[in-house]
Amino acid sequence: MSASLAFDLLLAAALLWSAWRALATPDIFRAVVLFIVFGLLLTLAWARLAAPDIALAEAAIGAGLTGALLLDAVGALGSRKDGAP
Amino acid sequence: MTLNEALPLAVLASSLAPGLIIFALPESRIRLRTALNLFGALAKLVLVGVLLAGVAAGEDYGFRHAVLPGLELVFKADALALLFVTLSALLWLFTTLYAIGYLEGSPHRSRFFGFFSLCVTATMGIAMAGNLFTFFVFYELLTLATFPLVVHRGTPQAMRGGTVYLAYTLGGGALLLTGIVWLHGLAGSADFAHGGYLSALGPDYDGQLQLVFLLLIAGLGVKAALVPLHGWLPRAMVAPAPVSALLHAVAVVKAGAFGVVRIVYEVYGVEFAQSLDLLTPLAVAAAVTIVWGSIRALFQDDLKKRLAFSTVSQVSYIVLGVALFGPLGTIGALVHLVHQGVMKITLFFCAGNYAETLGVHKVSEMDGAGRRMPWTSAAFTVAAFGMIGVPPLAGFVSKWYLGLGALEAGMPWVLAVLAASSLLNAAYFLPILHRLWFRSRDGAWPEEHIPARGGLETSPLLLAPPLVTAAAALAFGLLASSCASPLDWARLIADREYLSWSP
Amino acid sequence: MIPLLKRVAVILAAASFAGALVVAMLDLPAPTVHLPAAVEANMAASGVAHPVTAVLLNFRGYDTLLEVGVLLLALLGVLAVTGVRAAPRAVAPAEPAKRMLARLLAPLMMLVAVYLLWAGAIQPGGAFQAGAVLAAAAVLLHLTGILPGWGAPGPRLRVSLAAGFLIFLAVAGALLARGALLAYPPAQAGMLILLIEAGLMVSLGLILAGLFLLLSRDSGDEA
Amino acid sequence: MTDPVAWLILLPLVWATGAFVLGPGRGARLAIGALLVQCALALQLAVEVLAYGGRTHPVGGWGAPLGIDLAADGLSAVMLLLAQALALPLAVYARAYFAENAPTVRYFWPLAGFLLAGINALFLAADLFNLYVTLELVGLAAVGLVAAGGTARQVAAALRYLFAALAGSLLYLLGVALIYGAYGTVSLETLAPLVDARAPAAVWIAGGLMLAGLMLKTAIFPFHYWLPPAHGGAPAPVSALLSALVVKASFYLILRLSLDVFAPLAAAAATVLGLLGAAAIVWGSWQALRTDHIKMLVAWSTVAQLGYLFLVFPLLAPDGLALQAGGMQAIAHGLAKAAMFAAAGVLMLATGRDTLVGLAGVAGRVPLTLFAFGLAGVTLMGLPPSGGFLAKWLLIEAALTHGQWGWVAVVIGGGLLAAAYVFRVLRQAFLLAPADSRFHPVPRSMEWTAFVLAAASVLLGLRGVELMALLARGAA
Repeated sequence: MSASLAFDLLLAAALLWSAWRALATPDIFRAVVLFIVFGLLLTLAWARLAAPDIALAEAAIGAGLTGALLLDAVGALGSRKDGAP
Repeated sequence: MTLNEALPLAVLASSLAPGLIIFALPESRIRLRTALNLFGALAKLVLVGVLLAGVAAGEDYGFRHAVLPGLELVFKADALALLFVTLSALLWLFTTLYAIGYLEGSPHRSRFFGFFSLCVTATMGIAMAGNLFTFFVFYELLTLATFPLVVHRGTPQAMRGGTVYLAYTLGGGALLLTGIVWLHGLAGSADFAHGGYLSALGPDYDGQLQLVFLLLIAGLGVKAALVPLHGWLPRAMVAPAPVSALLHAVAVVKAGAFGVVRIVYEVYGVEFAQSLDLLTPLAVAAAVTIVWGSIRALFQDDLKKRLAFSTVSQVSYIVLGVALFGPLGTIGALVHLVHQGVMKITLFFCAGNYAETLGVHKVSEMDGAGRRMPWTSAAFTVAAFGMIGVPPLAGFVSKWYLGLGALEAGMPWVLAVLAASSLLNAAYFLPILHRLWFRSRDGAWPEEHIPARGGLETSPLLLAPPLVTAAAALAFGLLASSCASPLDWARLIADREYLSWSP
Repeated sequence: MIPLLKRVAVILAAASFAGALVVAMLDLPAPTVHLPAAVEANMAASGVAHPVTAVLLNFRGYDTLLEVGVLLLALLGVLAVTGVRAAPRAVAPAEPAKRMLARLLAPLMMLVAVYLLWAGAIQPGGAFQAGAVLAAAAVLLHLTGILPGWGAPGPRLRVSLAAGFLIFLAVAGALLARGALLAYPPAQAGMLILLIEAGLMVSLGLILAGLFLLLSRDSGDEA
Repeated sequence: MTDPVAWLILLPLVWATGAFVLGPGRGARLAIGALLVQCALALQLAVEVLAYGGRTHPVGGWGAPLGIDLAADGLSAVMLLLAQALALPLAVYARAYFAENAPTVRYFWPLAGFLLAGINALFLAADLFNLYVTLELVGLAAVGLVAAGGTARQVAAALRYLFAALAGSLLYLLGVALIYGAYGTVSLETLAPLVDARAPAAVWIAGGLMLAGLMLKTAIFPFHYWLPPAHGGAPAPVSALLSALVVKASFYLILRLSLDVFAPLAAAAATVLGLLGAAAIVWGSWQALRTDHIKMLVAWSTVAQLGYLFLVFPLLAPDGLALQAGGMQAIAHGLAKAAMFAAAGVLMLATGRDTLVGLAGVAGRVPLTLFAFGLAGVTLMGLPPSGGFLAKWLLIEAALTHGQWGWVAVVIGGGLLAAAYVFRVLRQAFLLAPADSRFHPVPRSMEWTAFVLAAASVLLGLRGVELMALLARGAA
C-alpha cells in the first residue's frame, strides 16, 4: 500500500467520521465546528482529486462563509435563550 | 359554412347568447332581461319552424367540428331531433313567460334566467347531437346547468336536494361515459344512423355489446328516472315551480328517455338490439318503473311530489314503447314524448299557481280550490284526465299506440301493465279533482299571496301558460290524425326508422 | 434522541446503498464518449488557455449563466424572507489590534481576488474564487466592526449586485442577436470572457457577502 | 430576433434582474410587457414546430456533446405555450393582488421572472446537467416565492419545501454523475442510442435516483407532504404559479426522459408510477374533502390531479393516446388550477376569511369569480366540454385499448371525488349569507383574469386538434 493511497483512505474515513459526528452530536456548537472540519477535509479531498478550483471555492464558501454564518446563528440562538425569562 | 350547417348552430345560439348576456346584466335591468328572454325564445321558434319545413321536405341539416383527431362534435337536425327540439322550444317560451310572473320581485333573477337559458341550450344540444360524444357533452352540461336552479333558493333543504341530484346524475354520467368510450374503442367515432352501426362488428363482440348496453341504459336511466335510479326526482322538487315544470318534468327526464331512443334505434339498431335479447329486459324495467312510480304517487300528500312520482311512471312509457319491437310501439313512444311533456308541464304550472296564489302545497289543503281558481283548476283537470288516458285527450293517443304496439310485438302482458297504470293514475288524480271541485273550503287559505282581482284569479302571466298548454293537450288528442300533429310527425320518424330494414 | 433500532436501520440502509454504489462503480466499463479530448481539440478557439475556464465560460457557459442566476436568486430569497428592517445596528467594535489586522488584510485580499481572476485564463482560479475571496474580506471587515450589516439594499447596491449578471446577459443577448446564444467569435472570446468574469467577480463577491451581511444577527431586529 | 428558443430564456432573466434593480414591489409593468413578447415568441415557436418539426439551438455554437444544445419539439413547444399563457394573466392578477395586499411580498417580480426563466429553460434543455441547473433555478425561485409572504407559517412551509426540493435535486444530481461516469456525456441526444436494457447496474441506479428526485419535486404520493402547506399557504398568485406550472416542470422531465433516453428502462417503473398516481388521486381527493380551508382544498386537489398525470406511464404506447392524455391533462389542469387559486384569492379577499364556512353568500356578491371557480371545477371533474374531459376521455380510451380495466375505474372514480370536493365549495357559496357578513370590493382585473383562465380551460375542450398535432411532432 503506497503512502498516497493510505492518505486517501484515511481522508475518506475522516470525512465520513466528521460528517456522522456533525449529524449525531446533540450539542449545536460542536456540530458546527465539526461541519467546518468537514469542509476543510473536503477541501483536501478536492485538492487530492486535482481540482484546485473547487478546493478553493469549498474552502472559502463551504467552510469559511457557511461556517461563519452557522457560528453566528448559534450565537444568536444562545443570546435569545439567555434573553428569555 | 353553408346555411344548412349554420341553422343547427343558430338554434343553439338563440338560447345560449341571451343566457350569457343575461348573466352579465345587473339585477335591476328587468325590461332588458325580459326582452332578451322573449327574443331568444321567439327566435328559436322561428328557426325551428324553418327546420321543420326543411326536414319535412327532405333537407339535411348538420354541422361537424373536430375537437381531437378522430373525435368530432356533430349536430344533426333530423326528424327525431326536431320532435324533441320543437317540444322544448315551445315549452321554453311558455315557461319563460310563467317564470317571469313567478319570480317577480325575488332575488338573483339574472342568475336564474342565465342558467335557465343554458339548460335549454343543453337540451337542444342533446336533441340535435349527431353522435354519442356530442350527446354526452350536452347531457353533462344539462346536469351542471340545472344544479344552480335546484339550489336556487339557498335553503338547507334545497342544498340537500341539490346534493342528491348531483350524486345521482354525476354517477349516471360516469357510467354513461364508460360505455361511450368503450363503444368508441370498438366502433370508432360513428354518427347516429338509421338501423344502428354496431351490427357490423360480428358475433365475437356480442358479450361486450350487451355489457355496454347495460352501462348506457344505467347511465341514461338515472335521468330518465328508471326505478331504482329515480330517487333524485322527488327531492329535486325543492326547486322553483318553473324549474320543476320545464326541466324535471320535461327536459331532464326526456333527455334520458331520448337517449334511450337514440341508443336503441340509431346505435344498436332495433333489430340488432332484439337479436342481442336486450329489448325484453328493457321493457320489463320500464314496466316495473311504470307501476312502482304510480304506486308511490298514491301515497304522496305533497302535490309536487305526487306529480314527480307520476313523472317517474309516465316517462317510462317512452322507454316501454322503444322496447316494443315494431313501428307501432315506436310511434307510441315518440308521440308520448310530446304528449307527456305538454300534459305534465300543465300540471306543474297549476301546482305552482296553487302554491304562489294560495300557499297550497299539499293535496289535503286543496279542498274547494276549484271555486277560488276555476281556470287553473280546469287546466289541471284536462291534464289529469289526459294522464289517465281518457279519450279524446293526448294521453289516450299515446296509450292506444303503445297498446297496439304491444300486440304487434307479441307482448300482451304489456297491456296489463298499461291497464294497471291507468287505474293507478286514476286513483291518484281523481281524489285531487274531487277535492278541487266537490269539496268546499272552510277557513282561510294557508297563505294567500295574490288576491283575486277584476275577475282574474291570479296574475295573468301565471294563468296564461297552463291554459295554453292544456288547450294543446286537448288539441293534440282531438286533431291527432290531422297533418302536422305530433302523431303525424312520429309516424314520419317511424317510417324513416323502419324503412331501413322492414320489407 | 433517535431510538437505537431506527438508527441501526438508517445506518444499514445507508451502508447498503453505498455498497451498491461502489459495486456499480467498479463494474463500469470505460465511458463511450471521451469529452476531455474534445475540450483539448477546441482549446485554441475558446479564447482562454485553462481548460476549466474554457468549459465554464465558453463550452458550457450557458450553465454558468444560469448558475449565476441561481446565486442571485439565493440572495433574493434571503432578502424576501428577512423582510423590511430598520437600519442595521452598529456592531460593537473589536479590539484595536484585530481591527488593525483587518484593515491591513482587506486590501490584500482584494488584490488576491484580482490576481485569481486574471490567473483564471491560464491556471486554476476565476470569477467564483475571486468573488469568494472578496466576500471573505467583507465578512472579516464586518466581524471586526468596520463594515455594518445590511438592511434593505439601496438602489446603488442593487445595481452592483446585479451588474455581473446583467453584463453576462448583455453579452449573451448580443451574441444571440448575431447568431447563437453565447457563441463568441474566437478573436474576441478572450476579451469578452474577461469582461464577464470581471463583472461576475464584483457581483458574486457582493452576493456572497450579502448572504452573510443580511443574515448575520448584527443586522437583525432582535435585541 | 430570429430564434425564439434562446430568447424565451434570456428575456425573463432580463426582466427579473431589471425588476430587482428597480427595487422591492416594482417591476409589474416591465414584467407584463415582457410577458406579452414571450407569448408571441412561444406562439411563433409553436407555429414553426408544427410546420417544420423540432429544432435544436447549439449554445456557443459548439454542439453536443462538447457544448450544450437547446432542443424544442412538439412536447416542449406545448409546455412553453402553456407556461407563457399562464404567466401573462397571472401577472395581471398579481399586479392587482399586491396593490390590495400592499407589502406582503416584496420581491415577487424578480422571483417570478427567475421562476419563469427556469421553467422555460427546463422545457428547452437537452442536457442532463443543464437540466439540473434549471431544476435548481425553478426550485429556489419557488421556495423564495413561498417564503416571501414572510409569516411564520409561510416560512415554515417554505423551509419544508426547500428541504424536499434540495433532496430531490441532490438525488437527481447523483444520478447524473453516475450517468456521466458510465457514458462520459450528459447530452440527451448523444446518450439516447447508448442506453439500452443491458445497461450497467450504475445506470439503473442512476435512473432510479433521478426518478426518485423528480418524484419528490413533483410531489406525487407519497412524496406530496410538502405541497399542501407550501401551495396552500402562499399568496394566491404564487400558489397559482406553483400549482399550475412548477410541479408540471418536473413531471415534464420524467415524461421526457422516459420517452427518449430512458425508454428502455422506463417500462420497469411504469406500473409502480401508475399505482402511485391512483393512490394520489384517492388520497388527495379525500384530504380535499376533509379540509376546512379554501386554499388547502385547492392545494390537495393538486395532489390528486397530479395522480392523473402519472396514470399516463403504464399506458404509454406507440398509438400516442396516453401521451396526448398527459399533455391535455397538464394544460387543462394548469389553466384550471391557476384559475381556481386566483378565484380562491378573490373569494378570500372579498369575504376576509379563508374558510369554507366563510363563503356563505358569495354567489350573490362575486358571481363572476364563483363562476370562474365553477368552470375550473368543471375541468378538474373532467366534465364536458372542458379540456379535462378530453384528457379523461383519452386516458379511458387508452386504458380500454390496452385492456387495463383498473385504470378506467380510477379515472372515473377520481372524477366523482373531484365533483364531491368542488361542489363542497359551490354549495357553500349558494347558501344565504348571514346577516352580519361584510364583503370587501375586489378589483375587476382580478375577477376577470380568474375568469379568463377558467374559460380557457373549458374552451380548450372544443379545440384540441392543433395542440394534439403539435404534441405529436417529434424532434426534427
